Order: sequence, then C-alpha cells, then structure tokens
Amino acid sequence: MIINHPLFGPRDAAEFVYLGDASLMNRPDPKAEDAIQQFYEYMYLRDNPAGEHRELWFHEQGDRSWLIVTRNTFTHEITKVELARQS
Amino acid sequence: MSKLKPNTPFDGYAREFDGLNISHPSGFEIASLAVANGEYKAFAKSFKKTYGNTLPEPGTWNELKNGKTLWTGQNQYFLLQYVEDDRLDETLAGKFDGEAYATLQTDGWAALDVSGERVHEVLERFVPLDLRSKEVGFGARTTAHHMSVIVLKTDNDAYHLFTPASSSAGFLDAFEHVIGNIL
Amino acid sequence: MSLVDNSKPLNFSFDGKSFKGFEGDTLASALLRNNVRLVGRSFKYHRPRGIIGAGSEEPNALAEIHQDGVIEPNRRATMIKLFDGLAVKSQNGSPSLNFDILAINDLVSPFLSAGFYYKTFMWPRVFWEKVYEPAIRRAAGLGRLSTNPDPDSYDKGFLHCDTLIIGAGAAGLQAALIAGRAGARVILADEDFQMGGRLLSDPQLIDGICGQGWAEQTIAELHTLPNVRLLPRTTVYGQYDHGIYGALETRTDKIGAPGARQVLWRIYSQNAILAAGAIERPIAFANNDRPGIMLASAMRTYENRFGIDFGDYPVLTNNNSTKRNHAASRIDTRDAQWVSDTRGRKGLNSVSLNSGQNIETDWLGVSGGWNPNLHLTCHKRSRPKWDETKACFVPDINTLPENMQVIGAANGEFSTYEAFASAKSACASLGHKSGKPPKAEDTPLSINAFWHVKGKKRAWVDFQNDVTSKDITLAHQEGFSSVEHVKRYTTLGMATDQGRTSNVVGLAILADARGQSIPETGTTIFRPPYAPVPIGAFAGPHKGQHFKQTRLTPSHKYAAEQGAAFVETGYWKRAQWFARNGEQGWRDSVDREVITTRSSVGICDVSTLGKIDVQGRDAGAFLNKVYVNSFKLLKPGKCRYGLMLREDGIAMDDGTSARFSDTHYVMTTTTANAGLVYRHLEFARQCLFPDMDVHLISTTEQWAQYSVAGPNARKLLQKIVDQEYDISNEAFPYMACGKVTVCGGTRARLFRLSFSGELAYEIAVPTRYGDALIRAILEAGEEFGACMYGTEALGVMRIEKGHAAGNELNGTTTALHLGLGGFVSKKKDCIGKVLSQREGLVAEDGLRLVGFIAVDSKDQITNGAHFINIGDPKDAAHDQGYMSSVAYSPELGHYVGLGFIKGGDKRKGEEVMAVDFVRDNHINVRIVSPHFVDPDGDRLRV
Amino acid sequence: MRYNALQILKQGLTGHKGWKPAWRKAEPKFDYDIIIVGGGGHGLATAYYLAEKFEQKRIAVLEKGWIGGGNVGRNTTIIRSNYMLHENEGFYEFSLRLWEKQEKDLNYNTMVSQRGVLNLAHTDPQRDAYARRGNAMILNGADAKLLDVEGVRKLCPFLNFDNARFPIRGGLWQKRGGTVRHDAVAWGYARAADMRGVDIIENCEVTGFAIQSGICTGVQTTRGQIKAKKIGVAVAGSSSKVLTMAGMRLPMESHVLQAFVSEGLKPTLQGVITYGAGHFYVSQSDKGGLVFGGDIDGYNSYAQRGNLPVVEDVCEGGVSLMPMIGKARLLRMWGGNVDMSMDGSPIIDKTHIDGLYFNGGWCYGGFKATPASGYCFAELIATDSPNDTAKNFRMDRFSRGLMIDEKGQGCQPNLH
Repeated sequence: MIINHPLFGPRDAAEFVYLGDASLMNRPDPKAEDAIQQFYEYMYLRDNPAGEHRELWFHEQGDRSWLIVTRNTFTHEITKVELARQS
Repeated sequence: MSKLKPNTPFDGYAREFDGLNISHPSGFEIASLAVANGEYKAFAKSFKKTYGNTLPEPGTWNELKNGKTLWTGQNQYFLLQYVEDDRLDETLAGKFDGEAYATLQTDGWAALDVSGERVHEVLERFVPLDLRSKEVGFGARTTAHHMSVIVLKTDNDAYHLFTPASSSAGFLDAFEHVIGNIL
Repeated sequence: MSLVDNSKPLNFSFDGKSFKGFEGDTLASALLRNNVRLVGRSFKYHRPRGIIGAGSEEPNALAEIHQDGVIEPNRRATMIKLFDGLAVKSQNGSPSLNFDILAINDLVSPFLSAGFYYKTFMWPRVFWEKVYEPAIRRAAGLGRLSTNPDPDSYDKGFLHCDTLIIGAGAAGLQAALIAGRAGARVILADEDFQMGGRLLSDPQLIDGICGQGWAEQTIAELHTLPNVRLLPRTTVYGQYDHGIYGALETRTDKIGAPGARQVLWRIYSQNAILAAGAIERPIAFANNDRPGIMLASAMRTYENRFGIDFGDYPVLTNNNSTKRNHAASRIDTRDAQWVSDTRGRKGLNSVSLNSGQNIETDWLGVSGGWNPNLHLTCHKRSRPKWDETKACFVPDINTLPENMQVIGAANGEFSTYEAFASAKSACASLGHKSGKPPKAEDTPLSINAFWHVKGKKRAWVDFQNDVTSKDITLAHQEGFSSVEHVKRYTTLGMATDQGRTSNVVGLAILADARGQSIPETGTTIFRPPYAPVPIGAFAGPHKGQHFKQTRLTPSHKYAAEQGAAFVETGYWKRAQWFARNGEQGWRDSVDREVITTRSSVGICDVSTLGKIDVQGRDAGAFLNKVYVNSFKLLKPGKCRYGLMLREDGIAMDDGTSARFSDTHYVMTTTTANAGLVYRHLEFARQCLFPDMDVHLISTTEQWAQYSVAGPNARKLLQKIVDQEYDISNEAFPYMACGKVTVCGGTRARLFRLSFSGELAYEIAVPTRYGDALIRAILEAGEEFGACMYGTEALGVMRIEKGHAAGNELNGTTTALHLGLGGFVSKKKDCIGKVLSQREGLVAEDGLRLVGFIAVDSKDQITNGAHFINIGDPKDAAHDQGYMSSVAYSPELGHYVGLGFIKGGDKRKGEEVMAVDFVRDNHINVRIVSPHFVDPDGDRLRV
Repeated sequence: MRYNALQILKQGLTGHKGWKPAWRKAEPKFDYDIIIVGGGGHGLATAYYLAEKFEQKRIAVLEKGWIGGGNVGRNTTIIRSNYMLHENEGFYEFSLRLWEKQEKDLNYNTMVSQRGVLNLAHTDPQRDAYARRGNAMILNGADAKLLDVEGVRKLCPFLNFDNARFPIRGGLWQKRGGTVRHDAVAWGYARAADMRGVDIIENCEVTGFAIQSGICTGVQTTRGQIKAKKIGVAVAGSSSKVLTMAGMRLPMESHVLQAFVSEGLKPTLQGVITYGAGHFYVSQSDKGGLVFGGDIDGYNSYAQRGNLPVVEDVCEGGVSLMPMIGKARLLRMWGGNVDMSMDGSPIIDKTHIDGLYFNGGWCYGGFKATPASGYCFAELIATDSPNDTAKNFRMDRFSRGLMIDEKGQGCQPNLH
C-alpha cells in the first residue's frame, strides 16, 4: 500500500509500522473512579469496522512521525492522512 | 592530543565502475538539532544568522556555510559541518541554548558518495524512492535491503548515502552485489 | 517470414536425446520443429500429452531444466527461450515418458472419478499414513525439486511511472507509442522475449506493411523515447493496492549464469492500461487430449513466427477467427459438424466426425472462441461480466480497479483495428491526443457458443488436472453445484495453468447441468500471480547471510582476535564467551570469565543496549509518565533504575536513566526491546502527551560502551580516566554519572552502574574510539589479569544476583510478579499503572519470581521445568509454575535457578518437584531468595 | 449412504448414477431450537456435535455464501497441539484427539495425516522456551520431544545448517501433529450434520438480531425472519461486523492472513516445519504443492487479499531456511479474514444477551481448533456450562486481568 505523508508525499507502507485504532490516542483519566473499566474498554475493545477506519501508523523507516490514516478496511482505499501531533 | 586513534566505517574506500563511482566522504561532523517547543521562530532566526541559509523544508536539505542541513522530522534537523570538532553537539548546545537541543550523530552513520550516469540503474534495485524524478536538494530517510538509509541528492547523477554504522559492512556488501549484477 | 534465426543453430537435449533448434526458438517450437509430439504425462491418469498452446497458458508441456545437479521443475516448454546446451527432462512419467506404469490409472478411470478419495482409504486407519497416502503422493506431484541449494542470484527493484502498459501486442504497442510521444513516463511490459503479441502470428497488413514489420518499426521508435522503458520477458504477475504492480523480469533461463537471473520489480504507477490480449479456448470432445491436438491460434504462431510446417490439417472451430495458410478441411460447429472421437495413443493419427466421416491426420487445430486475459482486473476481487454475443467474460467497467483501463482483445475488442481504436481512446482519456488509428483488419468475431460434445467417453476440460466433463456433472449431482464448490471438489482450474484454457468451458458445462445461464452460474475469480513466480525471485538477494542485516559492536574486531564465539542477539552479533587455549568446552571459558570478574576485573561490551537521548524542559515529567519509578527528584549527575510497563500493566522493559543536565537524560533499554521501546516512547510523546517539550533521539550507535566490573574495576579505570576526574567512591558513588575524558582528552561518559553485582562502572566514548578504547582498557587491565566476558558470563552473574531479564520480562509478568512492586511510586500515574491493579494480576496466589536450588546438590536443575507440589500428580491441573533461568554458579559450586511459582514470596524454604519430561530430569528443588550472591549489595557500594 | 471402497466399485460400474447430494439444499423454516450463524468449519462442527453428542433437535446453520468459503478453505491446513499455556493446550490436545477419530465419526476421508510438526529454535532462550512448552504439552497428555541440532538434521537434512544467518540450535517435535485436507473438513461435517437432520442454509446472510429486554429470540436474514431459542455466532473474521448488530464491541481486530501454494512437486517434505527466526512455515499437500505462510499483513482488513511485503518476507524466510525451495514456483496466493483477539487466544462464551452465544478470536489457530471448538460450543449451547478444556475462554477475562497470552505481546492483536 502507499501512504501519502502530509509533509513529503507518498511512501510505500512497508516503511511504516501499524499500531491500531486511532481511539488509542484518547487515554482515559487515570483518576476516574471507574478508571479500570474505562482503561479496559480503551485498551481491549475495538469497533473493528468493515469500512472507514481511522488508524495509527508510525513512520519508523522515515521521519519517525505518528500519522492518523483514514482507510477503508474492505477496499484499502486511503482518503485522508494527518499528523497525529500538529506541530 | 588523545592516544585513542579513531576509525570509521568505509575509511578510505573508493571504487570505479563503468558509469559509477563510489567514494567515502570525510572530514565532517554531524549533529541533530531538536527545536524546543515554542522556540521555532527564535531558533530559525539564529540558525540563519549562524549558517547563512534558512532551515530546510520537509524532504529537502539546504547548502550552508561550511556544510549542509537536512530536515529529518517535525522540528528536527541534521546539521553537517566540515569541522574537526568531536564535541560539535556541545558547541551547538551553547550556541542555541534554550532554542534547540543538540546530539552528536557522526559516529552513528557511515557515509558513501555515489555518482555517475548509471547511478539510477543501480539505485533502482536498492532504494524504493523515485530518485530520477527528484530535484537536487532532495533529502529523505528510507530503507535499502531492510536497512535504514538517508539519501541526499547532491547533483543530477550524484548522491550522499548515510547508513547506520553497525550494519554498514553488510550494507556495502549488498550494494556491491547489486552493482556486480548490473555493471 | 519467421522470426527465428536459422543461421544460429542451438543444441539441446530432451530426456537425454539431443536435438537442434535456432536462436529465437522456444523449447516448444524447437520440439515441434523436430516432430516431437509426446512431451508429458497428465496428473491423475498419466495419459500421454503434447503441446497445445504457444504461451503461458500451456497446461501439458511441463519440463525440468537440469544443470550441474540443480533441477528447475514445472517449466512450460512454451516459455523457455532456447539456449545452446539446454538440457531438459519430461515430468511425471516413471520409469520413462514413453513407458509410464502409472498409466494403469487410465484403465481404472471409472473408479477414480472426482472426489473418490474422500469416500475411501478410511480403513484400516493406520494404513492411511503407511500405505495409501505414500502411494498417492508418489503418483501425484509433477516435477522434482533437487535438494541442492538454488545457486541463482535474484535482484529486487523499484520502478516508477505515470502509465504502466501490460502487454505489447497491437493495442499495447500503439498505446505506448501515443503516450510515449506525448512525453508521459511509460513502462511497457510483455511476458514474451519478443514483443508484438498476435502481430507475430496472424499474417495481416497494417498501413500496408506486414504485422511483424509494423511491430518492429514501432518498437524501434519506442527505443528512441527516453521517457519510455521497455521490459520484454517481464510478466506483470499481480495488481496490489494504490497503483502498485508486481512484475518479474527474466534475463536468462540458464541456471547459475552470472548476474541476476531474474529481477522482481515493484512498479509504482499513476495509472495502468491492460492490453494482455486473449487466449483461445479448446472444445471438450471424446479423447480430445491426444498429442497433436492443439489450439488453432498456437499452430498459426508456430507456422508464422517459428516457420514450422504442419502440412495440411483439419481445424475444429465454432467461430470465424481461424484464418489459415492452408485450405485443409474446416470442421465448423456452426454447420452442425464436430469431432466425436479421436485415435492414436502416443500421438493423434485420426479423427472421426459426427457425420461418420473419418480423417487421417497427425494434427488437429481446435478453436472454441477466445477468453480475454482479464486476470489483473480480478486481483482486487472485482468480477468480470458475461458477454453473450462474444461468448466470453469481459472486464466489468464499473468494478474495474481504480486508474485501470482495458484495451484490445483483453477487453473483448478482438480485431486489430479495434485494438488500435481502443488504444487511442484510452490514451485520450489520459490527455494524450493522437491521429487516426493505422488501417488494419477489422472483421468482427462471429461465434456460436459450442462448448462440449455430450457422450459416454471422457472429454477433457482441465488437461493438466485430468478433469473431464463427467467429473463436473458428477460434482453437481453430489450437491457441489456452486462454482467454487465444483472447482475445489474436482480441482478444475487448480493446476499450474490456473484454468486459463479450462475455467470457462467447465463453467459452461456446469451451467448446462444446473439448467442455468452462465452469468447466473457465476465465475471463480483469478488470484495473483498471473503466472507462477519462483520463490527464489520473491526472496531476491535476502538469503543466506543476507537474510537480515548484521550489526557488529565497536569491539567486534578485537573480540574476534580474542577467540570470541559470537551469538545472534536480535540482528546484533555479541560475544557469547571467549575461548582460550586449553579450555575444553564453553563452560570452562564462562566459569573462568565469571571467576575473574568476581575476583579481579572483567570487561563486557554493552554497546548493544538501546540508548535514547531524552531532552527538553519536560524530560523528567515525561520519564515519570513512562516509568513506574519517580524521576522528578533525580538530580543531574545521578542514575536511576526504571521499570517500564505497557498500558495493560504488564512489564515491558527496564534499564537505567542517567541525568546529565536539567534538560538532558540518557535512557537505556534492553538490546532486544530497543526498537519497541523507541516506538512506544514516540507514541507517548506525539499522541498521549503532545504538549510536553521533550525530544527523543536514538544514540545506540553513537556511543561505544563497556562495563568494567570487579573489585579491581576502579584501579583499572583510574589508568584510563584522565587524572583530573576523581572516580573514588566518595566523589563518584554508586549510581553516579558524569562527563569525563579518557586516555589524554578523549570525551567520554562515566556511569556507576552494575548488572553483575560487583563494583562496576560503564565507560562510553564516541564509537570511532571504541576499538582503540577496548584495547587500551585490556592493556591497562593486564596487571590485574583482566579479561573480557561475554553474554553467557553476564547471564550467570545476573542470575546469581536475581536480576530479571528477557526470560522473566516475557510479556506476561507484572512488577508484582517480578518482585519489583517496591519500585512502583504510589503518588503518580504512569502508563500501565491503572490496569496493573486488575484482580487477576494482584491475586495473592499469583506467580512470584523466586530462586531455586536443587535439594540434592548432585542434581542439575534445568530451564523450562514445571513445578509440582511433592505428592501431587504430574498434570496441568497441579502445575505451580515454571523455571525461567538457570546457570552454574562457580562461586557457590552448584546450579542456581530463577523461576515463577504460585505465592512464591510466601513459600521460601519449601521443597517442590521440578518436572522436566523433555530432558527426562525430574528432581526436587528448594524455594530460596533469588539473590544468591552478595544479597545486601555491599560490593556495589565499595 | 455410506462411503467406502465397495460403494465406489458399485457406482463406478453403473455410471455413478447412485451418488446423492452430500447435504440437502434446505429452505429456511419459520423457527428452530438452535441457529448457528456461520457455515464454516466451526459452525458446521458445532451443528454436528449438537445433534450427535448432545441430542439437540431442530438445528439450522445459516451461511451467507457457500459453506467452507471462509477461513476453513483459506488456511495452511496444519493441525497440532503444541501450545505453552495450560488454558490453551488442554483444549488443542482435546481437538487433536477428535481429529484422530474424525474419519470414523464422519465416514468421510478428510485425509488426517499425522506426519509431525517441527518448530525450529535458533537461540538458547528460544530452545529453553520450547522446553517449557514441551513440558506443558506432556502435562496435558500431548506428545513432545526436544531435539538438538543432530536430531533436527536427521528429520530434515535439506535445511540450511551451514550458511544460515540464524543457525539452527534445535527444535520441538510433535509427532502427532500434521495436516488435514481443509475443504473436506467442511464437507465432512456438513454431510454428517445433514444426515442427523440439521438444515444447512446457504446464501442466507444474517442482517440483524431480534433482541427484546436482553433476550435474543431470532435473526433477520436475506431470506426472511427466523426465530430460535438459542443462537450461536461462529463467523471468525466477521465477528465484529455481525455482533455490532447486537450492540456489542469485541476485544478483536479482523486481519488478512495470506497463504501460498507452490506448483505440484514430487514428495519433498515429510511433515510441517516452522522457522524460528522468520515468518515462515510449510508443509506439502498430497497433490504435491508446498503449502506455506507466515504472518498477517498487520493492518485491519476485511479484503481477504494481502500486499507484497508479506509475500516477500515469507519467501525470504523460506529460502533462508531451506535454500532448495528457491527453484519451486509460487502458484497461487490468497487471504483469509482472521479474528485476531487481544491476547491471541479464543473466546467461547455466553454474551450479556440471553440466548446469544459467541465463538471467535481464533487468530492463527482456527483450523486446528475446528473439532474441539465445535464440541465445546455445542456443549455450552446445549448445557449452558462450558467444557472443562474451554472453561478459560471467557469474554470477561480481559477486564479481570486473566489474559491467556501465549506470546506475551499484550493488547496489540497484530503481534500475536
């Protein structure tokens, strides 16, 4: 596959490492009383849709940036690529 | 001066092929500069004042007084300077105190210069990027035969290659293997 | 006029017999030139088979190339470019091609119908692996693989273009010409070593000159365009995501030739034009598989391109496309004429027609219509649609993969003029204008869909897998009527030609049996690769020592001089031990290294540990978020041990972090997890705590770092560290760090860290000085009898000290399990803190890391043993835990072990069984403290 | 009609007129006692054991496409019981024992060939981990032998012993492991279930669940509404897609696992070989093709097709392990849709909705688990209490911190 890096253009996805659903960016508040339940849902449950999916990729062999890629999990079409951390 | 004699990968390496030359550039130090949060403007200004050119855009490198600078990531640059100073990081830390953080990189990378009219015929079996269509001033990090490599386009048919030092023997072996299959 | 160069004869051998062919021949054309018709044996019935095609669709003529003891099996004779000295053998016939004993299967064929093997071979049970299966496996399979390593060299490469054109027939050449002249970056690939496609086979005029001439002239012009790259003998075998195509270029068929025999290209295209032409299909009639029965189009190719004369021969056809030089009889199903049977066991000698007429002939051409070569449109699971008038499947425009167009015969546009017209419109849609297409033949295909002749005798559909029309009707009768079930039950289309000549005929027969139309029956879809690709080509240069990169430590050269035995640690090579003369086994060397270190001083290269520069105003706060320990109060000049958790509360990695200034820490990770930790930290930095001013730069390769450990460590280092730096215990206490210089001014970093449990420092210099420093240290250490120690000795010492390492931080253990609960700061949050408190992870009877020694000192404790309480049965229900690390302690004179056991921290002194079936070593062990040597750590603080 | 050699002789002499369909093309009834959603290996096996072992009646299997079209037809056909954790190993050993009597149970030759599985070790820690795993296998009644380099060389002399980047240091050998003809497993269970009255309904996709106040009473399908007292969902990679319709989020990601077959070769490999220093495992089918695979592609996908990096990675591993296969040619590549769970182990459990049962999370182990998965899922549905070997495959193990993590990779499905 090809990921079009927002800063310098298309790169073969083989240069990236996949982590998973972009929901992993929303770390719950560790001080909440039901913290264990919130962290359980945050770490273990996934929508795992057959369709559009916002997911995290790490450009390990490139500029070491984390990207949020919006990709269709059935057709693999990528419609959007953003930097996880807007510098 | 120190009793410890330095030795770097590819010391003194040079080879001529039909349409391709490889040599080992030396006499420079490399340091990385990471811009402190909120200090980009200040750093960019003092950088330009010191080296006479602006910070490079993503995917490019800029010529500087006495060296080059390469964009390596968000708010991160490599600075290459032709100086005999294995404390370049400490020099830079002083110069850009509070604006950027410096780290010595020279020893981590083994450097090769490749050039010649058949350079792209060889590199197309080595690096996945579309180097033929890139301008001079292109610079990026990618892979070559599962190893990391930084590629700087220095002329229409000439490139600086930097690869991690610990695997540099295997990198050169693989590169010569590809050349042997073509030239 | 043929494209073979008669002035260049080439010698080759087939099954030991020598023949002559010419430059430009394929093995197939050379065999036919020498009137060799019997070339192979079919898979199940071992029937004699001959060449039927002229390209990669060939199902029968499979051969082994033999050279210097290496065999390349299953090569299509039609795709081997003849070279002088080529030696090939036929396949699947034993003892010989001419006399194959397994041909008896043909006699008992009524009992070998589709799927018979699912209904028998079930009794007696043990016979399956002992008798039935070995017999089946010997009969099955095609070519042989020699067990010698593949000597060939393969390369991999990457090409970029605007437009990839697949197939260099009339349509492909014309599209390349238009796009090339317009300046687009074009790649034109064709699987044949001679570009031109059907232009080389069907005599026709284009703009007044012959087809072959037009092809030659067009190729010549394309060579002059720098933006066009021609790739002959290159099969585009697969279409992948986002315009990526896989292609295999073959440079020679000679085994062991210099240079890369094949190159596996990954092509990045903006758009693609599929112009792969079409493949003629046979018709199923009784005994239609005899050598000499060929596709009519293939015979024209052998006549016109290779200059072979078959004399006069009849052609069975259901369409008008079979134009021929000779006027021999034409058996046209549109006039209700067809072939009802044939004779000639090892080669055709006569055919009989439904009219009762009998024709003596050695050759029969068959033309059952054309199948567009649309494989590459299906690789992303889009399905072709049925075209009733042309009686074939054509690409479905609205499900075509993005940025792909199909032109020419591949799109069902069979005439040469249509090919040119579709090339013009395809290029126009890419913005490349062009004038009127060249004048060429434009007769539309007229066809009546005649698929098979019903009858009692077997009519072959899939020649290679021996699937007959009766097999397909039987499959339907047994309920396997979905097109996918028929394929799997009968193996139709699962042979090496992947159903190129059989799928559609088989489908038509199935539709007949189901009483439905072909579109209602549906079709199976093509999967990559278009044509088989050697596994060696997919591996490319990454084999043998180049399978993965090799990382060498700064002291590698010196270590080798000292007799180091190296071991793989991830991609690193690390010295495991240093064998000295007179030492018998590795245990002698390792014990010596440990004793030397514990009694005087030992040196170990620790450069492979991950080293990360953590810099920024919030560096301390960031470390607090990723480690369970608190780093806020760590002052510059100090180090601290850190345990890192995954967010699920499980231990991930550990190491020490040294603070050099307010905004500068140097973190170390284990060798194995360096990459994993760096990725985890960048995720935390960029995605979880983006507002922090913290920056991470990997410096693993920037610094050469050596551990100097033992009672004499300080004395030795005082000869290395320059005098102005006081490294006494008072000035440089345990867990101190600082910048120093060594050997007269070389910059260095010094740490008071110890993994061995001895008085120890770690000294680091820029890697360029690494080789010189290790030699200086050992030279300085001579007076103390210093030696280098490897990973094995390091392992012994850390086990003696009870330090957890990779075997303990195995991804299932928490700080509590590891006995490191004390490090977990109560006040602050950190990654993993919350989920580490789940009930299952804090259970009282959970596993705990403790020490183990054999109750009887003669016994040897072994790693991987499971603990069972004495008196309990040895089964899973009574399993108490497992041994994770074992070493022989020279200091204590016996084996010591670390392991996990339920409630271990509360069972010190208890004896349990250590059960080790795989090493047949069941012994009793005692649970003890894991800190075997210097439990209070006095030696560290001297 | 029984299948045996005599029947073949009789039919062979009479033009094969007597063979009957292996399973009826049943029309969906208004309601059933039990509905199994998913006509793959696990769904069909569940239906068979519900009827055969637990005497359940009025059972239907609903398959959206054609039976056996999912993962049971897309895997590398390996069976083994060489897991390290007792929570898994007891279950997979039970499965291997069911494989050993499958032909007799189903009167169908699924070609269960126990020609051995060899896991290679290339470092001392890896060999020690295999010792721990081998002992765990034997504690669960399975067979295991730890081999040194010479032991491995005797079994497979063609492996790369001298020029290897990661030299072979030993291996773990399970003699009773091997391969099975995968398509035949689906057809064998379908025929046996059909003979026991189970309705197998193809081209019938579930499009919704009928759930009132926490009780599931039936499903909507493309062929109408069907009611049932109990509904078991066994749809592997489609688990999230299906159970989202019941308002559930699962601890799972769906991934593409590619598999490959080479052109047919005369006998070359005896049993199954897995490479310890790269992503590659291989066996040879009875038709002579080398059947091999490696890792999943690594990104969420329902496409049932993969990309090139994995193909090259697998072949690099294969050629580095056995240099001879460079000359074998890759004939066909395909992809399954595997349900990768959050700890690499499966779930066979009730859900919080009464009457709705779930079986999924099989990662790489789905095919070898087919018989025991069917048996245990049937037992859970029929008796509402789990089979002893599957009692740990609970849905709530993650929230309670009782993960079953063979590889110790934590909450990242693509690392298991």
